Amino acid sequence: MPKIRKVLVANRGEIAIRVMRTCHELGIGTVAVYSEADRDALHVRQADQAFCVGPAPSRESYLVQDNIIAAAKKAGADAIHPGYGFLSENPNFVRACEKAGLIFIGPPASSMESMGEKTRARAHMVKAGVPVVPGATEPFPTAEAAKAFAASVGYPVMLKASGGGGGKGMRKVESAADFDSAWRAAKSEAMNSFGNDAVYLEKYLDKPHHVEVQVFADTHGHCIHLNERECSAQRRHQKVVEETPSPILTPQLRAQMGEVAVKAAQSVGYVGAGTIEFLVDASRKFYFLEMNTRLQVEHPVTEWVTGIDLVAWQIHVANGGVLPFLEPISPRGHAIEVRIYAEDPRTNFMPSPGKIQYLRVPGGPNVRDDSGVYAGYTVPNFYDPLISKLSVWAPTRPEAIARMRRALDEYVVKGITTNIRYLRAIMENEEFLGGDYDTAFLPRQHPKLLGEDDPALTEVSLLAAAVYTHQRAQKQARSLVSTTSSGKSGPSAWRSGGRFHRLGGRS
Amino acid sequence: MPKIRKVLVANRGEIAIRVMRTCHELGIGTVAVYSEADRDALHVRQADQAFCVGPAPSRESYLVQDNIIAAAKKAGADAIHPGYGFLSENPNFVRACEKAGLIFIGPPASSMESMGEKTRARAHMVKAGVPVVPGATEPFPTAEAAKAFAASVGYPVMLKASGGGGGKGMRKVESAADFDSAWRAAKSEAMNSFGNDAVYLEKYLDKPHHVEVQVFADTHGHCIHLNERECSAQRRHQKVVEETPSPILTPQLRAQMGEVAVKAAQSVGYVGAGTIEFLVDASRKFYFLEMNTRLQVEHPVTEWVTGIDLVAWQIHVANGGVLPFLEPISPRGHAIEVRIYAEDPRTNFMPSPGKIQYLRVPGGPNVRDDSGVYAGYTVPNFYDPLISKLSVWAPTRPEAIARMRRALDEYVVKGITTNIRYLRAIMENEEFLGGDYDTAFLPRQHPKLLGEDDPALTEVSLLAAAVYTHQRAQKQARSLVSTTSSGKSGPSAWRSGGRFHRLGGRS
Amino acid sequence: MTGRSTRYVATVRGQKNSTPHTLDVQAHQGGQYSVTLNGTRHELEAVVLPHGAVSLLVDGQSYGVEFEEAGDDVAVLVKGHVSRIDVADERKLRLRAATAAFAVEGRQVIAAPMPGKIIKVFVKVGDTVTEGQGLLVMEAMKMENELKATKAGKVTEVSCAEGTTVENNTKLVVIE
Amino acid sequence: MTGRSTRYVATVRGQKNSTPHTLDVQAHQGGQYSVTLNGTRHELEAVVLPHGAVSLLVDGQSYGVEFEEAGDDVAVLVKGHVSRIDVADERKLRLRAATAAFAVEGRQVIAAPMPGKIIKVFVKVGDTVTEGQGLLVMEAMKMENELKATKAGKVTEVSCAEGTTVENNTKLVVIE
Repeated sequence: MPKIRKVLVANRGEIAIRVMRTCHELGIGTVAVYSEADRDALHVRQADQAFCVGPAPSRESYLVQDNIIAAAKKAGADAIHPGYGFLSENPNFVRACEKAGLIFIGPPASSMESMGEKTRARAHMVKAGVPVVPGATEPFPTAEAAKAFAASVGYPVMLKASGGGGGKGMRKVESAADFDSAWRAAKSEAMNSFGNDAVYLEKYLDKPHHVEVQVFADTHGHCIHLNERECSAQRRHQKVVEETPSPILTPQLRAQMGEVAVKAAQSVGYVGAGTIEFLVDASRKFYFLEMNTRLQVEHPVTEWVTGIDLVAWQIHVANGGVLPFLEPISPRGHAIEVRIYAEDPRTNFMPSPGKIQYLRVPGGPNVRDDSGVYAGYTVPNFYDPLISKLSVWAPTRPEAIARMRRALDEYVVKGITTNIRYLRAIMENEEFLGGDYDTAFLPRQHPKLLGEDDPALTEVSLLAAAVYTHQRAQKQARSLVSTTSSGKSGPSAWRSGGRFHRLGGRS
Repeated sequence: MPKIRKVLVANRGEIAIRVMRTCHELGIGTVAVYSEADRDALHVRQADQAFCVGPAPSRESYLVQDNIIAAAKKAGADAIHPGYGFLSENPNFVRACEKAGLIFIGPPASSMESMGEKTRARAHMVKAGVPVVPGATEPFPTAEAAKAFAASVGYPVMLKASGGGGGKGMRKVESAADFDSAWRAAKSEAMNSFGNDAVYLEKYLDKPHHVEVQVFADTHGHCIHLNERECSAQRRHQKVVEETPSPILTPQLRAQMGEVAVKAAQSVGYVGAGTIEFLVDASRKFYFLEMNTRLQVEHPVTEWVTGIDLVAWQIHVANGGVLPFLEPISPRGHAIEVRIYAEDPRTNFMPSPGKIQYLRVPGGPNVRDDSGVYAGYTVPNFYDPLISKLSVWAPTRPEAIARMRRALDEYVVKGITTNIRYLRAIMENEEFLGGDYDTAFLPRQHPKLLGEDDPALTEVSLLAAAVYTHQRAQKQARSLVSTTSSGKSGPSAWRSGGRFHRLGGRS
Repeated sequence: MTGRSTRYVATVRGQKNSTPHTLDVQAHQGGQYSVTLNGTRHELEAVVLPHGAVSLLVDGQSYGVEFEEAGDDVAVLVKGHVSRIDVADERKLRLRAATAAFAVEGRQVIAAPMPGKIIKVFVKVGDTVTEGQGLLVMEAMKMENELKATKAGKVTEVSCAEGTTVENNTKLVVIE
Repeated sequence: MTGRSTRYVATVRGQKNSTPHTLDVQAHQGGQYSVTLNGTRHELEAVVLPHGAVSLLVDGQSYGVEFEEAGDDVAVLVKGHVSRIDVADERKLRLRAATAAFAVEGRQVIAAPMPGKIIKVFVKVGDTVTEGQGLLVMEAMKMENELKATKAGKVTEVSCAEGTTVENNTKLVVIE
């Protein structure tokens, strides 16, 4: 078996850095690729080598297979790690790597194809005896056909992009009246995101939880699961908070879902790290949703409770190694991850690219920061607004929540608006604390999560504003009196520090 | 039992922040004290309340018991956590807290007294049947008496301050010729550090390892040990790297030492977190060295492998709680800590206070940073040069070392000189990798640890210097030609960034 | 301790109950102040940190505070809590009283909240819109974002076209 | 790609083998350079980061580099490796050749490497010292630090007294 000595990471941001960290620890060389907008990005400096693969838009750089493969050949890399997103679930890219003599760190093209398109994946799962959500298995040619089918399974229904993931091209439809606009929006988003506007639909379940199971398979026929992640805290089908263990799973249910997940992976000849996503409804029935045939954004929580470095396992399996453990591992303690986005929850989560003036990440016991940014970095406008994943571990869920609150309180990002305060509010929300929060939790609690005024802090703000105004007035008076006395400034050189944006909403 | 609701932390720097982090997670209010030099220190902002306790020198602020207690009363604190150093091992302070109706988070004054003075501690241990290093048990009145005794046990010998710890007032003496100057130095350092110049001496052991055992006792008569820490990587008796498990301990030896450590703690009626330090010689005999009656600097490695928050346990025990576990806990995986100091290894570890221009701490899986500084902070001249403790966890020792290397490579501190590169060299040193490094390891390997020139990097430096010079010359030429054309600067605005100090040694 | 004190009248913007508060500020040495708010005296100490934030002690309570000037107001950020406060001294209050008669209701300008691409424009000049109605869709950072009318009115200006890229703060739509 | 190139001669200080290296630098657009070192041509790309460091790509190899001007030399920090390099262009080399005759051996000035307190002074004016001999003890950050002579010679100046506090870079002892 060829030993992997140098890995090109076909990605950017935090996940590129995450993969390079493990390579670095394993003594494997790293190659970064970057778009013209990313020359000063952190992953370029983290790598041993770096090559430009095109202009800022992903379609002209990170998605151009030929450029990525040319960079790998030029650098002398023997393997490519795709991260998540971009080319990570593209079977043509897997084949292109193989043709170029490069190891693709991920599953074979064939399992990707079986699981890549949702309708095909559903059909596979039905055949393998895995429970699926009631709905159509084929994309609908026309809005009318889809609408008729929706009426037959009953509203609410979910529209989903056949070629997609990550919440893009998904729409919940409450009633026939909303169907047409939702259909149009889903198709257009699907086309923009995946270059494929095929959309199918499913019945919407009652208070569904999004619970996914991490699976891992090697090339020797072994496949195990590494427990679940609860990912029901979603906004527009974009995960915001993930935790493990799921607060709603019994050991029996965990074992059952794990077994089904392994069966699902094996049925498509899976190899490497994969995730089987399920919906678990109010009666704790679970249904196959989709399989992500790559490393998941939220993999750190699994790493916390198992002690496993999932990227190291990916490389080990790609090298032809046997899985280090062949039995399921009991989770140890509890882990939570939150996604810190450059976005403003008060203005409908509007992205807020810009320059990070100051950054201080939390530290201390059992806090992990996976970020792709640094102080002074300008978050560009072209890519995902995820700037950091913050995760914590503690022996129990309440302790983990308390730790996450503490860590969020320590996190300082100046210059751009982030969702840190919103995440902090989630960690205090009664429904979240209770543990039984379904996928509608975030939209339902939205007004509460934006936070309320605290009279004690308002008083402090009044005092601070008065002193600030007073100091400013004094300074102006002084500078009017003696503009010539240089060198000696006042006792405390006040200045309006870095900007904090969108203070009072739009005006 | 009174419930602790608000804790004053009678300390500064990383340990004050460490303690406050746990208080924050437990919902306990925090009160900082600070000297006039520390108004802008991080621990002042980390706390809910903060009070000034005097001028910059510790003797006039952090060591003034009345000021600390007055601040606690003013703030309405019900307990005081002393951290390490300062008042943490002062039984008079414990009594003063009790008198003021404040809970001291630590052992009772009586156990502190039994263990506080080294000669008394030795006598106690001999009585309790704990093995001790051959030597005198009383301070010597004169240099002559001490010298005579040294001759009787045979050189080399160790001089030690009776009232001290942390390597201050300790001197190894190789032969009679060096005795007088070492004696003077030890006494003067002891007086400066502890206000007590009593010095005793012990036989110096063959290739001794410094291995210490963490013990924990509650007020209900329970006492357990939480395994050992290997702390042999020392410089002037100041620990630099700590790890657990110790690479030289067998499970049998671990169990034996743990048992003896518990016996030692129980013999003095100990309560709370304490550490029994042992020397383990080449034949793997172990000898009691001293007991530290407080939280240890290097406690994070124990937290990594046990999952326990030791500060939370301290507060729990101070609240009268029963130890959460009553059986020894098997260590899980391997943890290493390094101490990042503001000092220059190339100039005999000269401290380097100054302003931190830029700071980026490492992240990713299983890396923990406990620092007391922030970007823009000026490290003052008055206190210990420890700016951060970096620790990592991994399933095995080689993986932990690889992870520490990676984390140190990511650590960026600009503006002041640190020992990061020196620590990095330790992580590559053959003797350290072998695991059997004794307390003379760092002095012995010193020249190697300063690092050698790398021809490949020299070539990069040459290329970089040429481009830098070229660019500078072009800029000068441009500014000579047109000083009036403002606004439009060159394509790449080069500038000599933050300073990096002491580049070529002194000149 | 007995220096001259200055009186300010401060109003918190956007609150249901926006009674003006009276504050008397007395400056001492070294960034220390005594401030009386609604009859209660507080001791403050303010230190500017290297990154521009202010470490503020209020009667021993420790806060990290940031300030931003927002027109005539001061915006204050403390523990993630943002208040926009109008602070006026007596001269300013008198000036205001004199010019109050000239105050007019402002028009609503929808500006680009970030750089991005205009995907869709739903309105044209002359349209009547209701509060919350979608005006246009922008794409930035791979997300589509709908900009909505924050009050009802008539569209008097549309200064962007579908498919074009706009900078931060570019005026897009005006409603009156 | 065919712009004019400039020749430099660079010497690494403090190395056993300090042969001068010849470098030909050719600047292109956008921070890109071709540099020929000892006959091998390298493609470089340099980008200045917000905190002053330079992200340098050398034939696709990625390095974070920092520069500091140290007298006539340039000090370069790359991956924790510090080199002090003398880079001269042809004009500078000619100037040097002309003035080489006037070069003298410098005296040794021991300056305070940090602010601190002088605890002990071991030497006085007129003393002869050997390389590595202790000159004085300073205390800073709770540690006592001995400053030593970096070459043999005679003490010509002692400008500090025991018990006094000195600032960073204060001249303490001069040896000639």
